[in-house]
Amino acid sequence: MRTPLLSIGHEPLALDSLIAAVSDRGAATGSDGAVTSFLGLVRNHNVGRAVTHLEYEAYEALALRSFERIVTEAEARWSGVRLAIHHRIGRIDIGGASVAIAAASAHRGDAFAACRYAIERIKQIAPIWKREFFDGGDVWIEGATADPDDVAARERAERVACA
Amino acid sequence: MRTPLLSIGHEPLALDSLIAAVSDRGAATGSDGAVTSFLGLVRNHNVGRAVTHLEYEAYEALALRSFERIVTEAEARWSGVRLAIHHRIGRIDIGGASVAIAAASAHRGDAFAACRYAIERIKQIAPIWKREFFDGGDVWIEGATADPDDVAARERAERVACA
Amino acid sequence: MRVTVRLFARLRDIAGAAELVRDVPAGATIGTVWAELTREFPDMADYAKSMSVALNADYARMEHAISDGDDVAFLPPVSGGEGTGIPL
Amino acid sequence: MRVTVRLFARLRDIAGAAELVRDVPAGATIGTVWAELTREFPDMADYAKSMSVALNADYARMEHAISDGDDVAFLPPVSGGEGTGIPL
Repeated sequence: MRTPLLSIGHEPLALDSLIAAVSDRGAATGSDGAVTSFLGLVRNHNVGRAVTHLEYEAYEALALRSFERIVTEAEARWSGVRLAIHHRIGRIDIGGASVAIAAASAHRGDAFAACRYAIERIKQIAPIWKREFFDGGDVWIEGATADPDDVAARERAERVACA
Repeated sequence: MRTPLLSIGHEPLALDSLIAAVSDRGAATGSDGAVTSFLGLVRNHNVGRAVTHLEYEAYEALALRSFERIVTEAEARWSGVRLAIHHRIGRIDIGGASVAIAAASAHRGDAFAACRYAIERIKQIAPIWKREFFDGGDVWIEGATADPDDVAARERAERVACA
Repeated sequence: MRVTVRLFARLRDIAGAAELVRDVPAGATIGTVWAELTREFPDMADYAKSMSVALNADYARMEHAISDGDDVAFLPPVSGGEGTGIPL
Repeated sequence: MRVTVRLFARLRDIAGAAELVRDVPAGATIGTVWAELTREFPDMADYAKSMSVALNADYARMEHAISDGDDVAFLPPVSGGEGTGIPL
């Protein structure tokens, strides 16, 4: 079964399958010079707290649409780039990967930029939340107000991606 | 057998083993938030030529020392970053990976920057050459004069890594 | 009109439910649903400024009119991506 | 003094050998070895400006003095990394 480019699920992430997914898409075969990837891992500490594990929750249908939007934005910005984004939900222990991204392109600069852009945008607009369990309690981590039409946020992501 | 952080060899590259190698090094376990990676692939065309395959050749002892130097530079620049670099030599067909890099760090910005820096520096100073075989002939691809003490080149790599 | 209300993360915790079914008057907007909710669960009011809303699994605005059978979601600030969400 | 000369890529092609053993006079530098080589293989002279040199598997300069048993390498411009070396 071919790995989907975009997915959300409880299973551990397998970066190899994302890389295969962005590398074997039709006409682009053989023209790619670079594949970059990103794995986001659960860390054992956060703002001074000893973290034991995280639990991720997603509004799955909207999260997949957000990933589609991010891919569309990246393809428009970096021509010929292909992206795969898989996000894990449920309990993830320390060292486990919560998100995996792969980006393929003819040129390495575009592959790096698109990969970085994708993680920045995921953090801005994907309806995914994490609950942090630490020694002594737990807390919902709340970051940005998700607004895909926020132009300033999008420009910030582009700037960080430094294409 | 534990995967070495740095290697040069004829075997196909296995990115998973590089990621495992940077992720499980001692005291850092659990403190990493991000692992980035880069795969350089053999493309089917170059400056208008239809490429059939490449052959890579290395001065292996010096190339490994160059990788060590790149790691030292990156660790000095991005504190706490760990890098793995594997370069393949010999014949590599279209779509095959010639170089694999993995970078682990507490923060994603550092992991992206160190990974990008590593590939830029490899292209500047690693004594590795490629011979391109295309329809109608073959040619040695010659890029930069390798000079690890060239400060301008190093600064260029840092700038591209955009830390 | 009857709508399904979806709640996530701490909003779900406050309501004690991930999904609620509520009746709303004709001409209601997402804002109408929200106003009802905060009367029922006053702790939710803290999120008035920071949350996002979605209508039938697409981001929407509070002013958006809703129809019978719609699916309305209220979303606390998001924190997907890697580990502990440290910026950069 | 006797030194081993290592050649790579097109320099190896020009010489038709990856390794040569050559005798050099006392006080010789890497530059002395290179001058000898280009007399033997004139096509190599094109690389005088663009190549790098290494002494015992470490980058070095042409002025570097060599000792008996040293290993001297001449390196054409490099092109490692990904695929076809397109910048950026």
